[in-house]
Amino acid sequence: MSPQLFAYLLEGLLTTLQLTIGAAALGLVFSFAAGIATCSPNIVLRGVGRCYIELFRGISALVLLFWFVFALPYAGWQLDPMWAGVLALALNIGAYGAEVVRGGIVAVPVAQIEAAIALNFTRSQRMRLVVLPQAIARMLPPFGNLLIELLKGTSVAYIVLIPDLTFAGQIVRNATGDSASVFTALLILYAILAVIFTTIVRLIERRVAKSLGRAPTPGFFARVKGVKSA
Amino acid sequence: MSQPATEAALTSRKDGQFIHFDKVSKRFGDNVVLNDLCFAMGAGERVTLIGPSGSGKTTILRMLMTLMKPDTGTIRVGEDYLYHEERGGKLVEAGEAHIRKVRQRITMVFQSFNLFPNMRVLRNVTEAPVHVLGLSKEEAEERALGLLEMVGLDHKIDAYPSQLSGGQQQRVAIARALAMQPDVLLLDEVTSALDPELAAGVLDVLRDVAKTTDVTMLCVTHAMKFARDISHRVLMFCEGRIIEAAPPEEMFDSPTHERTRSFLQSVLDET
Amino acid sequence: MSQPATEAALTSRKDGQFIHFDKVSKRFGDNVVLNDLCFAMGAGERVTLIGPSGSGKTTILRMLMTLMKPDTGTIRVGEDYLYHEERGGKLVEAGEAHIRKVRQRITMVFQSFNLFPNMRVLRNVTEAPVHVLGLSKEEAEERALGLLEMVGLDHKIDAYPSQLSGGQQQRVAIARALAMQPDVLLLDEVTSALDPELAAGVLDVLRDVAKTTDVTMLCVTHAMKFARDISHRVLMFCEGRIIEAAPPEEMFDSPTHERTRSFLQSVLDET
Amino acid sequence: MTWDWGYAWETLPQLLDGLGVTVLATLAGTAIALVLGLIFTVLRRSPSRWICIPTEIFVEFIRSTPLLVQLFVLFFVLPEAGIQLSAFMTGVIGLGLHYATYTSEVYRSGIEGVPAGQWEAAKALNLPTRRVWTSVILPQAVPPSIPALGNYAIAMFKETPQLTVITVMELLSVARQLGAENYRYLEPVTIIGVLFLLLSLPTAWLVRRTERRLVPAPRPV
Amino acid sequence: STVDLTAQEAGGDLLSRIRDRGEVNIGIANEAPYGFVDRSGRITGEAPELARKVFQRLGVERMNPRITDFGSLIPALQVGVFDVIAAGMFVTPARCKQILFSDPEYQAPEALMVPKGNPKGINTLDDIVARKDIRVGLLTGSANIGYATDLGLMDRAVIFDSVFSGLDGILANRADAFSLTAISLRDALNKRPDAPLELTPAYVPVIGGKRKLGCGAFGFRRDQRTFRDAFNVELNRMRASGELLSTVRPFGFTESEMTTLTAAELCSDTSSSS
Ligand SMILES: Nc1ncnc2c1ncn2[C@@H]1O[C@H](COP(=O)(O)OP(=O)(O)OP(=O)(O)O)[C@@H](O)[C@H]1O
Ligand SMILES: Nc1ncnc2c1ncn2[C@@H]1O[C@H](COP(=O)(O)OP(=O)(O)OP(=O)(O)O)[C@@H](O)[C@H]1O
Ligand SMILES: [Mg+2]
Ligand SMILES: [Mg+2]
Repeated sequence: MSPQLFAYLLEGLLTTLQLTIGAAALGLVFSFAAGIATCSPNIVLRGVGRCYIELFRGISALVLLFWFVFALPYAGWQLDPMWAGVLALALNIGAYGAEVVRGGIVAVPVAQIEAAIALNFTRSQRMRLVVLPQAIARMLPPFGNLLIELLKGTSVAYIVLIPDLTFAGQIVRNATGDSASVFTALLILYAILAVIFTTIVRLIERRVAKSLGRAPTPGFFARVKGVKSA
Repeated sequence: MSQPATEAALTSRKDGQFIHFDKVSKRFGDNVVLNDLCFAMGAGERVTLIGPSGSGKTTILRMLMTLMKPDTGTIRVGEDYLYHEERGGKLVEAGEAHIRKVRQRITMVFQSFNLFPNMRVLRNVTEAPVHVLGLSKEEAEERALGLLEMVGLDHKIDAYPSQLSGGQQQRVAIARALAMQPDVLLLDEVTSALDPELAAGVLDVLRDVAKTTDVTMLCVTHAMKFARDISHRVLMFCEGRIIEAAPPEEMFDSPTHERTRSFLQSVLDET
Repeated sequence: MSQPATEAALTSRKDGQFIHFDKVSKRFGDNVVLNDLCFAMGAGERVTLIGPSGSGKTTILRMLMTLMKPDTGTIRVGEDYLYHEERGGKLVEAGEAHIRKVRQRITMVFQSFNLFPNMRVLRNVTEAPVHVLGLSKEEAEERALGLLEMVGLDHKIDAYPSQLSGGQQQRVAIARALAMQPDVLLLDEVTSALDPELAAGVLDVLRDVAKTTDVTMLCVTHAMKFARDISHRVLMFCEGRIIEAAPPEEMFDSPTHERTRSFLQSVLDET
Repeated sequence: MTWDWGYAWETLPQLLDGLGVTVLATLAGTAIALVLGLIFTVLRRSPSRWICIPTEIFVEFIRSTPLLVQLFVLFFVLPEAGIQLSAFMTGVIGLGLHYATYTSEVYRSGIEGVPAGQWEAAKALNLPTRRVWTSVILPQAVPPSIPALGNYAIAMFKETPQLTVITVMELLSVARQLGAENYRYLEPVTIIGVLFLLLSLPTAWLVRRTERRLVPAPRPV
Repeated sequence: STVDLTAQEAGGDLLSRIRDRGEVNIGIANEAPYGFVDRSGRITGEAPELARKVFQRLGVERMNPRITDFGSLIPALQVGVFDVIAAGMFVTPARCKQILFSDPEYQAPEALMVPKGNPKGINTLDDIVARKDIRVGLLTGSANIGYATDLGLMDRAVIFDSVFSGLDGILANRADAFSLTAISLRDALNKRPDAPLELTPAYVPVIGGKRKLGCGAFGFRRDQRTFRDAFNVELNRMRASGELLSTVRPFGFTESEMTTLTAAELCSDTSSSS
């Protein structure tokens, strides 16, 4: 493969990374905002949170992207395609993330909240100081899964002129006609990216587990090595 | 005989009425747990609730701690109603701010400790004083260290709760509650999750608290010797009503009520 | 004095050695829980283990139940080693099939009952007899009904565990264990999750079992009166060793060891 | 680009055809993912290294690589190995396999959520391994997993457009085909957005209802 | 990569602003040999190369190509992501309602790609109509889909998402023949010379009595008539001088692909295609 073709793949890889990281960061904000809103006693906040979740889980990122880039300009809104890509992916993954946040919050034992009430914390202090720090430990593994899904989901961005890794792969495939090698390379590249992301999430999991004074759950290698006998 | 205990015994024998339950009722579905309950405690009084399982002891403590609302009736703490505000001479339901203000005088220690697992011991004790009482970090830590020393855990300030035994956790929980300098301390079977030797340590700490402070204590316990040592008054509950109320010596040595006798029998028997 | 109890007292006073621990050691990381433990029980003997928290009582029961493997040493039940097989005159590690066979003679009742929440009471009791002993459904149900009647719960056969009180759940758990007609019944603080009145009911059931069957019983309990009523022998544990062993009257009325005295004191004190 | 009702109306029947394919693929894929995921989970807990390590690696690999590429391999490479499945079957199997790696995680956490005491009680009764799984562990582990499983069904529903690379004309490929012919994308893409919503909303509602039934009482926060 | 909406609002003024900028944005669809990335990684193809020359004549030196999905070309042009579509896009009446076309740069007869030796002996779409057991491969978005619809072939059609998927599909026996323009097929086969496949001779399909001949052209926004007309002038000069053919010849185009049809004729659907 020529250096230029390789450069396409590399650029696609970077674009995919940019999209994934950008959408993950923004999606995290949406997740927490909507997830916490759905646990609020305020019916309006709850409603807004629920609507966001249901709407954006239901509409696929691809349709959102199309609207953002090809329909919004008619309403006088200019979105840079990259920014549109990040926003659409973030809105979509954020809706899934919000369910994770809600699940994490609900899983914190009621007893912890009661203890916080007994110490007269305000509602927001309860959330900030007691519930969230414990809930985050539970949110991390599903967040890790979402991150991998996001990584793979970025490949829809090609329809709005964002040349991501999959699209770069298609370019190389068209240029060389060599489908098998291109798809093998894509498999390997995505797997490497996924392993990197998973490792980072696992490291964070360990830190959080330590900050709760728990033994961290064994990682993949530990699980493979130390097969427990019943 | 199954008449309620006499009015006199139901009311505080110390100075006035600091906590006052007036016709408090609570039901869960069809299950009427408390029915028009009235009772009062004086400031600094220490009262023990005893009674069979499901008689509503925990419910009373949880209502005082505002973890659970009564269906009807009022609860007064000091001059304020806990769930009501007086507005234009009428009692109306209180807002969050009012409840928080009244609740500040009360705190509770739970059967299962409920320490915050995400904070080390010291922060468990300082967190509320800093964020609720507005103490500086230094003041709060000084106060916490004093209390942790009192409960014999000043060497564990950097441990996480999961690294402590149950008895140690419960002692931290007591220190955490005391750090709020509450007027009222609620204790719900604080030793029943512990084995006897560890329980002994916790009960010793609470004896100290009773002796050295004048905090108002309302506790549910099956540790009869402890109840005898620290309480001014023991209330026997049965089916959501107080069927007997007396100082501990009277209650344990010459219970008047048949149900009380059989209850005390079974508790004392099995050890 | 901190010498181990005498050989004689450590061994069964009934017919021969039915359960035999030989130099059993167990450690968790750096924490040596049991160190070269030896002790034996006769068939039909009822032994109570007492001792402070963390002394290794539960560990012994769990090893007998094969929930946890000893690091070194052997355990014999009847003629068979629990974790070893004799092959060609040599002791080798036993396979799953052998362990299952020996384990069949033993069963355990847990502190937290561990009923199967997805099965009704009757099926909780019949499941193992049908699938392990190979009884027909009718035989198993007949047996279960007899046992549930004995524990006073024949009217609850269609309830789910979550619909029962703790005391009722524990009684079902006892019936479930007895339905396997085990030779050995292990009981680990079976009443300490219950409040005193409910505990009383469970202990009464166990007294009945002790009186009417000749099952070998090994129990850990803090209910001293119960221990006195049913045990042939009481073993006092401390730091993974048996420091005193005697019949209950001797042990409770005139303990020879200082540590035993202080332990019994604290247990009896706090009620 | 302005909205053209006539065109929208004209494309609807074809889009509904595509919707049928999408729904069918999702249902069949879900069925496969549910069963296969459970099998993966049990294999991953096997005491034998020779079973659990390869399963673990296989699951991790499938989970970390894009469905698109997997579909491609299944569609173009399997026939060379002499296995000729229809495009639709290939798609369903690809979807099912891919999502089985997710459902396997869900089952795993469900199983880990069964208290250790249940395993111990089963052992104390000497129940045989198969029986422990079928009558004690799985009945307790599966119901709490249902909400999460439902979410994956919804997610799978939105992944079906990827089947287009293996010539399955599902909803989105129909829309894109219509768009390419007439060069109007706004209407078909918007219609499928609405169709997706119409399908995913009731599914999500159903999932939440199940969750509410399974998770006890509301709580203060 | 911001979207230039003002370009759209400013009507016929676009060409002069492109001249000021000295740079034109063109959209290509990554389809060989019309517009694609070659083995060395360079963006090339008959349309971009032709566009380069035309724009040089118009005084625009630099060209900024943007590769995108074929389906996104028109929407992206309409919102101003680029100024011209240079993808050899077929002129069809439906597309003419959306955008303006230049006069076509080529015409494209059809062919079929079949396994080597053509075991089923098929040469045109009409053969496939006659043989009910043949599965025909089509490229998504191509004019062929319209032909197949008219011929009632859709229930035996296998729709591929790219030319190479079609090629791989024939190899994997997913379809018996792959119908597309001879140019595209020839190009794909050149890149996979070892594949056991061959092409049938090129032909012009006749459907409902009409010759269907696809013609590729450049696309402009509907309000850019001045721009389009200026482009047409230079393009037709190159056609007349033979420079057009010499520019596209390296991409496999021959005299038989040269055409004198105009956009106006094609848009009114007198001579060709769906
Ligand atoms: N959240 C609840 N929902 C429904 N019923 C409840 C709830 N909390 C308590 N109850 C019921 O109220 C009754 C009184 O409960 P409570 O916990 O006050 O008893 P208790 O005296 O503390 O008993 P114990 O000694 O077992 O702790 C019981 O019958 C119990 O089942
Ligand atoms: N799974 C384990 N991992 C690590 N340490 C353990 C484990 N199980 C038990 N231990 C340790 O082994 C020691 C003995 O525990 P064991 O449960 O046998 O004590 P016990 O006598 O039953 O105490 P208690 O009266 O509190 O139940 C304790 O120090 C305990 O911390
Ligand atoms: Mg209670
Ligand atoms: Mg124990």
